[in-house]
Amino acid sequence: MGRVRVQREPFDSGSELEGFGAGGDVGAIATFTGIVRGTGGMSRMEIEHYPGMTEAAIAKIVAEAEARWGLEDCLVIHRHGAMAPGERIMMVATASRHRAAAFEAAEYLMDYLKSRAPFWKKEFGPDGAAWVAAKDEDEDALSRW
Amino acid sequence: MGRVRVQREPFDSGSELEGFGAGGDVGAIATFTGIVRGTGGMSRMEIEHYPGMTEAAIAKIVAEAEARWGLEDCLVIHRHGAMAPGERIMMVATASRHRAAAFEAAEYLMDYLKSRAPFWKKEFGPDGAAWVAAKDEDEDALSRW
Amino acid sequence: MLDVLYFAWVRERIGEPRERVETQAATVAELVDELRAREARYALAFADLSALRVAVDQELTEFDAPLSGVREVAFFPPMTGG
Amino acid sequence: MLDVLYFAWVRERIGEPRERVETQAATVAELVDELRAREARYALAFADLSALRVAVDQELTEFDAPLSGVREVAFFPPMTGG
Repeated sequence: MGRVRVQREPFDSGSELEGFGAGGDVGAIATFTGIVRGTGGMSRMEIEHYPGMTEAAIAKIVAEAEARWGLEDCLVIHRHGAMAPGERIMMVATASRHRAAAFEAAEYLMDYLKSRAPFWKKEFGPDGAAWVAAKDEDEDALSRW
Repeated sequence: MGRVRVQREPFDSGSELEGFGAGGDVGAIATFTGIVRGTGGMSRMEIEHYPGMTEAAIAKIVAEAEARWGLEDCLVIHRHGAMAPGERIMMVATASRHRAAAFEAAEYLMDYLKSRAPFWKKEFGPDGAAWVAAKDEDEDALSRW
Repeated sequence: MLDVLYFAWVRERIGEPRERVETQAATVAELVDELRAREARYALAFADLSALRVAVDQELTEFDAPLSGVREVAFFPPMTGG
Repeated sequence: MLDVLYFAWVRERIGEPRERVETQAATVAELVDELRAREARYALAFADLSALRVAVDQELTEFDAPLSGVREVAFFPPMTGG
């Protein structure tokens, strides 16, 4: 049911959400959009991923969220490749009957995408390039689910 | 800083979010959209509000969220008047550096808008019209903040 | 003189959205007692204060709030926004 | 024969994104030992297993996972999506 897209191209949150949740018994839509920050003079970010596994890993996370919160609709878009500060990296959207389920499912998707979907971020700044280190708090965030 | 709009007219979530958070140090945007459900054959909803107090009450809630989570941007749109199932009732959007703040601030806004902004919903269905009763769980939700 | 406003089913029970009220009431609770004594529709609307909320000059408050200097009092059921 | 894939800084240390590996290793850990013994760049990439994650046939797993029937093994640092 949920839609998953892994792509190099930029996307537009507004047009992606046209018709989202339509036809379901939807009272609540939550979305989250991740954006490249220009912190510390970072000039660009590159995201590497694991073609094949990426789509399957996200689909599994989506299926778990749909089952657990009885979602009426679900969307995940995640980019890879090069992007500049201000560009959208990814988005999730969840549609459900009530607001608590929509919010919780969106947070669950984000927590699992952070630590369980095979993406790796590399930042390019004035001091050169560096792989973004995974944060303990991101791994810890999974324990709440 | 945050924008508050109380209006009778429908709105489009996508175009409302154009430029949202631009110029700030934004890594995360969370949104929530509330939609009229057609449960139980409900044919329309009417929302009454308290002109003057409504805008002030929402602005106060927004100011509290901005201060508490250091938001980079914040938007609340809430409609009043008549609307049909499937129409958007309201939306909130929050922009911040990190995802936890964006999600928490959006949930805070929703919890307070539910119980502290002067709106009253009336549903019109096959058995006539009825004012929507406030739920204990909505009042209880405030205690987590 | 006070502007007294009613919303949602309070408005429907009283039959009008607002009125000017001449009162010496010192608190919201005293104003409610005066209104209740007027007519059955007021007594009905104010039958159960635990089902009502009150705003004084557009700020939510409690029924023991003082009315000195106040211009506007509004009565309504618990809010159902969002 | 296995396809072995490397991502992010593991790929950079080893110097290629994938290779075919002839091995009799029974587990991922045994495969890692064989690779470490090859050349310094492998020893460097696999110096600290706690900093690595492994997927077998595109499913996250542990280093004691068996390799029987497996076609593809991937090594990479903790993921940083979202």
